[in-house]
Amino acid sequence: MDRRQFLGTMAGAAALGLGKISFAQSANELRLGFLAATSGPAAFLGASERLVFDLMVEQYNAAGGIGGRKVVPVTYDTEGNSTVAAQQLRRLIESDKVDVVVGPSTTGEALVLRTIAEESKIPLITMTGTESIVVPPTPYVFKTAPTDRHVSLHMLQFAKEKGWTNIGIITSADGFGQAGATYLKANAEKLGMKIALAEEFGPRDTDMTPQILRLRRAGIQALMIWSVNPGPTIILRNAEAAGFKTPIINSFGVASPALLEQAGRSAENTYVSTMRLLIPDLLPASDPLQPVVAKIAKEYRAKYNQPVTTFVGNAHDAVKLVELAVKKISGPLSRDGIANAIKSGVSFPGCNGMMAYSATNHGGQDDTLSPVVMVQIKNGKFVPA
Amino acid sequence: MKSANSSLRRNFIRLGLLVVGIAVLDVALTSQFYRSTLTLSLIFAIAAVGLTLLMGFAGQVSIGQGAFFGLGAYSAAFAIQQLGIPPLVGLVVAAVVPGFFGYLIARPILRLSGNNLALATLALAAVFYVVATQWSSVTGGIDPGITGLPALDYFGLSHIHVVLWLAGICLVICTAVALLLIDGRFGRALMAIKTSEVVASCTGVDVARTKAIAFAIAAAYAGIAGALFGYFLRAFNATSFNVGLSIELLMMVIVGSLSTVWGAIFGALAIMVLPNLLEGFDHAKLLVYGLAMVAIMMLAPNGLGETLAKLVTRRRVAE
Amino acid sequence: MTELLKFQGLVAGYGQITVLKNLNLTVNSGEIVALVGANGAGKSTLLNTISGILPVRSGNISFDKKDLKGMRASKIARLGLRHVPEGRRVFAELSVEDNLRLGAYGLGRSEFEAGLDPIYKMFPRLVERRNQLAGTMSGGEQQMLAICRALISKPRLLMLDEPSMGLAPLVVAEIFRLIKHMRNELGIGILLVEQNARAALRIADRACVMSLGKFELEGTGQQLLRNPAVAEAFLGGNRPPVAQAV
Amino acid sequence: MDSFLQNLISGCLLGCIYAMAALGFTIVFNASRIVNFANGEFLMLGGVGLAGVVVTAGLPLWLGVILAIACTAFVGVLMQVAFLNNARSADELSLVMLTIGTGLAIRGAGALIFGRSVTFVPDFGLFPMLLMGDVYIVSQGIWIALTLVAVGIALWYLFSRTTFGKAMKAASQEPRAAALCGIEPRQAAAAAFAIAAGLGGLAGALLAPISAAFYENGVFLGLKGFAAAVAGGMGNPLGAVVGGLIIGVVEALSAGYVSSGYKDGVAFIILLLVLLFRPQGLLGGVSVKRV
Repeated sequence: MDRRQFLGTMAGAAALGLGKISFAQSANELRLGFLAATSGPAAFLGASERLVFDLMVEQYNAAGGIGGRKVVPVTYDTEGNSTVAAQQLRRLIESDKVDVVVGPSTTGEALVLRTIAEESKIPLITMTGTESIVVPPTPYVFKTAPTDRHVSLHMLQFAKEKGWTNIGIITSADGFGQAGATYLKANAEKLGMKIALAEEFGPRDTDMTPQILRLRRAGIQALMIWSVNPGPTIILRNAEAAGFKTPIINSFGVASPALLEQAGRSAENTYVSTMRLLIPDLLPASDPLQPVVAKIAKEYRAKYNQPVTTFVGNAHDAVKLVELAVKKISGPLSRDGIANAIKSGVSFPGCNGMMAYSATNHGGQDDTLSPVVMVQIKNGKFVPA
Repeated sequence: MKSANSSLRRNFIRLGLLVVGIAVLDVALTSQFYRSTLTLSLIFAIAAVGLTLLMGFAGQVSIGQGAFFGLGAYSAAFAIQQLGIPPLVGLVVAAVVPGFFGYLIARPILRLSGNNLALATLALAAVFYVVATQWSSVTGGIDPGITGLPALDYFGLSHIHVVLWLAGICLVICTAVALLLIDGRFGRALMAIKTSEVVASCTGVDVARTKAIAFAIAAAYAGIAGALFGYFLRAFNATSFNVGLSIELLMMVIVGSLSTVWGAIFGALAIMVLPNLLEGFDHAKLLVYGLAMVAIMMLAPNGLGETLAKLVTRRRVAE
Repeated sequence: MTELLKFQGLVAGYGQITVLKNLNLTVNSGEIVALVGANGAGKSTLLNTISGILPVRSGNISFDKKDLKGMRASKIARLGLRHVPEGRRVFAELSVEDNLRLGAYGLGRSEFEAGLDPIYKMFPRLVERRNQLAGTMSGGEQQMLAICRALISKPRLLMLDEPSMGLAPLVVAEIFRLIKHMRNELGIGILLVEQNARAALRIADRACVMSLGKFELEGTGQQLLRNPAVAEAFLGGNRPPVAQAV
Repeated sequence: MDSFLQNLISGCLLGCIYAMAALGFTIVFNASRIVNFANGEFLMLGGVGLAGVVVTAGLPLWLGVILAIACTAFVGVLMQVAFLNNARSADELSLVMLTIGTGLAIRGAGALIFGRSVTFVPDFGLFPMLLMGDVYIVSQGIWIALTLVAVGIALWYLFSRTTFGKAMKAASQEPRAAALCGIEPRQAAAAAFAIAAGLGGLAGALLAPISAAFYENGVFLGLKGFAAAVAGGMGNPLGAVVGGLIIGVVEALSAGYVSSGYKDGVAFIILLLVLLFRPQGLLGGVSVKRV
């Protein structure tokens, strides 16, 4: 009976493998895969990225597709788990036969997916900030988000201009926070600044008062927070309660209108280093990215009736990159074709900076324009700092 | 004794069928996605077989196998990247290190039983996770974790084929060892302990030592599985080894069947395939997955594998 | 004397094993019916089936004209049919008085207090120990407590499973005195399962000998005491008197 | 010294929450001998439920708290009546897996109904923030501490002064004998689940203003509550409170003086040490063995 059970199982598994629906590949369509964590701890990234992805696909198809090619989206949830992400990427490549994949949005997943993308030779446009994904560049992997290096440098330079050179940092004990801590420390050294105290906290901690008290004793001139919510909000509240008066600079991890709502009064006068999408209406007309940012923010709000998050830009720029690459191809689409089109040079103003992809630059940002801006919270609103 | 031998023979025939099954599937599966699902199933099955030995035969619960799984993954990666040891030898390292730690920990921890043992092993998994996220000089923490493990493209075969076969071979060897152990003196000692530790010690079984060895074997199996997991993905980080992994391994064993090693293999396959079947539920996936677990535990408390097997037998008898 | 418990064609068991095979019996108020038989004859199974712990497979069973089939144990207990299980099963981590309080569970506070007095009068030792944890008492005291726990609810029928097991002879005598008292003074019907067959048959009005799930012999206690087959099987019939004395 | 005091206070507040989670474990364990792995999800449900009612639906806070407690209590009873009661096997392990599965389902349902975002709920207010030099206690902290005291007294009263509370204890010690006394063990277990879940809902609601409500919070709160319950002595309500406070304080102190990164491991190291050297828990007496 065990044998029966066993053979039955095997037959079932085989049926799963053989019985899959085979898609009729049409020359006139772009099969566009999308992977992001729409559940799990990274859902705060994936959820809004998924929304803007859906929005843009809808727009393309309403306008007759990209270069006459209908866009067929295939999306999966990675749960923020790199094993699941790996499985879903293989499924996109093999079962869904997509031409190009946008995603994922966390570094841990991206590092795993990079090896699979290279093995399977499929262009993968990640929405993560870790530079090591594209440095050194590998043939099929690209990214759109500002790097942790960009953002940490921006935060530190801002502090330096203000004359704050003795810095304290507090980061979460998760992937995002750990990467931030590494870059803040490295860049502070380059800028000749001093990290007097580096604190950590668990991503689900409820009280960071002990850390705040130690930071206060350390006599720092500015505190930098590198984490995603709820941690930073709790820190702001704890800091306010403990009478912590030192200036606080948050990273782009909290760059969302929700911060104003949740941290309330305790966020007053603090700074946030953010992509431009946080303040689409306050950007000066002279900012070369203003039109792009204002447009997508308007459309997103109109469709979903909710404020736009900065992470929307990561997905927007990734889809935009796909659009421009595909438009460069006149003949039939191929995975190699798309990757080569990107590498042969694609430039456009994105939400995250002047994007300029080339054979050597798979990260997009062109260093002439900072992908991030500094905002301050005044009277419960974000204003340019 | 004769019946024991014939059951051993039957089990080895099944083992042969397992090899044939893997070979057939390797050819039949045209999609890398299904092939990788199969590979992961085989990998997790190794850990599950070890856990069955510990739980089903020695009667000792563990919700901490994820720790040994992770320990195996890290020690293999360390051996390859820092010591320059070839991956195949790395597998041995991945068995020995967790096995050794398992043996050390087993002595004090296995004095506990029932709920307390379950909780102590759970605590072990939780502590391991914290260490894995924090000791970044060795583990790389959560970001970036371990990256850049070599592609195993031996004999002109692609990485995914090689890992599939490596996992298959390891599973067959580990299962064979488990079957031989169960069939021999050691297995009888385990079952005596499961029935009654007092009686076992009266019949001359060194209870503490036997339990510790069973724990060490389960840890070594989990370690091998962890190493293969790392080889397969070529990059991994601490989040893969959270408490959820330990619970998932436990589920595999219980969903399969506690009373045979075949149940563990079935359970690993079921738990790996189930989430893929639920893809259509989108946001309700977690809810449906939880309810499926509840239904299995309510209707088939001895394991889905065992219950299905019984249904088949009953129908065959009825025929 | 009114008819309390009655079952006909009773069949029950565990899982796929049928233990009780077609049993018929009636127990009236104010009488003691003893069940004797070897280990594994199904005596405890019968009590468990009557009190609702085990389900009835087939047959009729009623208490005070109410159908018990499919009724939950807790509900049967509240009808006034109490079962003192084998091994006493007092609530070890509760005090003596709390054990008695739970015996009167579902009754009003005043009824509990009214029931407490006669019991404390009967067993002054329980008064001394009212705040002691039940688990710390001696076996005999626990048995008394277990019986009192049932008695306080003023049951009409009491089922006792091996009340004398493991107890010293003096304590056993006290328990048998209590059983007689309950019949004679309180008019309670008693279904008694005992290994100590001789003592049980002596006080029983009627008795059944149970073997392999069936009633082999039925009669008055005295009839069975004199029956040579019973003596042979359960009373150590032909053994020398010395052995009997021990 | 001030910072030591502040760490101590922060640890105590955290400990109060752990204690409430631990009490849930203990109550269920006392009534049914089940280690309920879904207990943490009750806290999660209380938090996201309150957030849903107050922030999303805009109902008043007091009503939100009552609804959060009532809903989680209902979920708890449902879990007992629909799942645990009907399990075919009373085997410890399969019941544990059953509670794990239920926990996953509750988490999934929570995400489905209340969404996947992190939501802060306004403070309960009423109390001012206490400031003594550099040491302070936030207003929500006073709520949490007072609630734990009130809950503690209520539970003590229930289990040692009321017949129903004693019946619940009896039903877990000797389910059959309890049934033979007219106590319905299933009712006792359902009541225990209602109390434990309601308590979890309350704790989750109290926590929502300071740590935000999120559908994945249950796992971590459950594990910490677990550690507290076992460290204090499984089945002993006072032990649950003491265990919770100890773990909270040690965590806060180790975050303050050692490393905040390793802090999460502390609870489990305490748990391991207690299990190895005092398996009955810190306050667990030697249990009365049946003769």
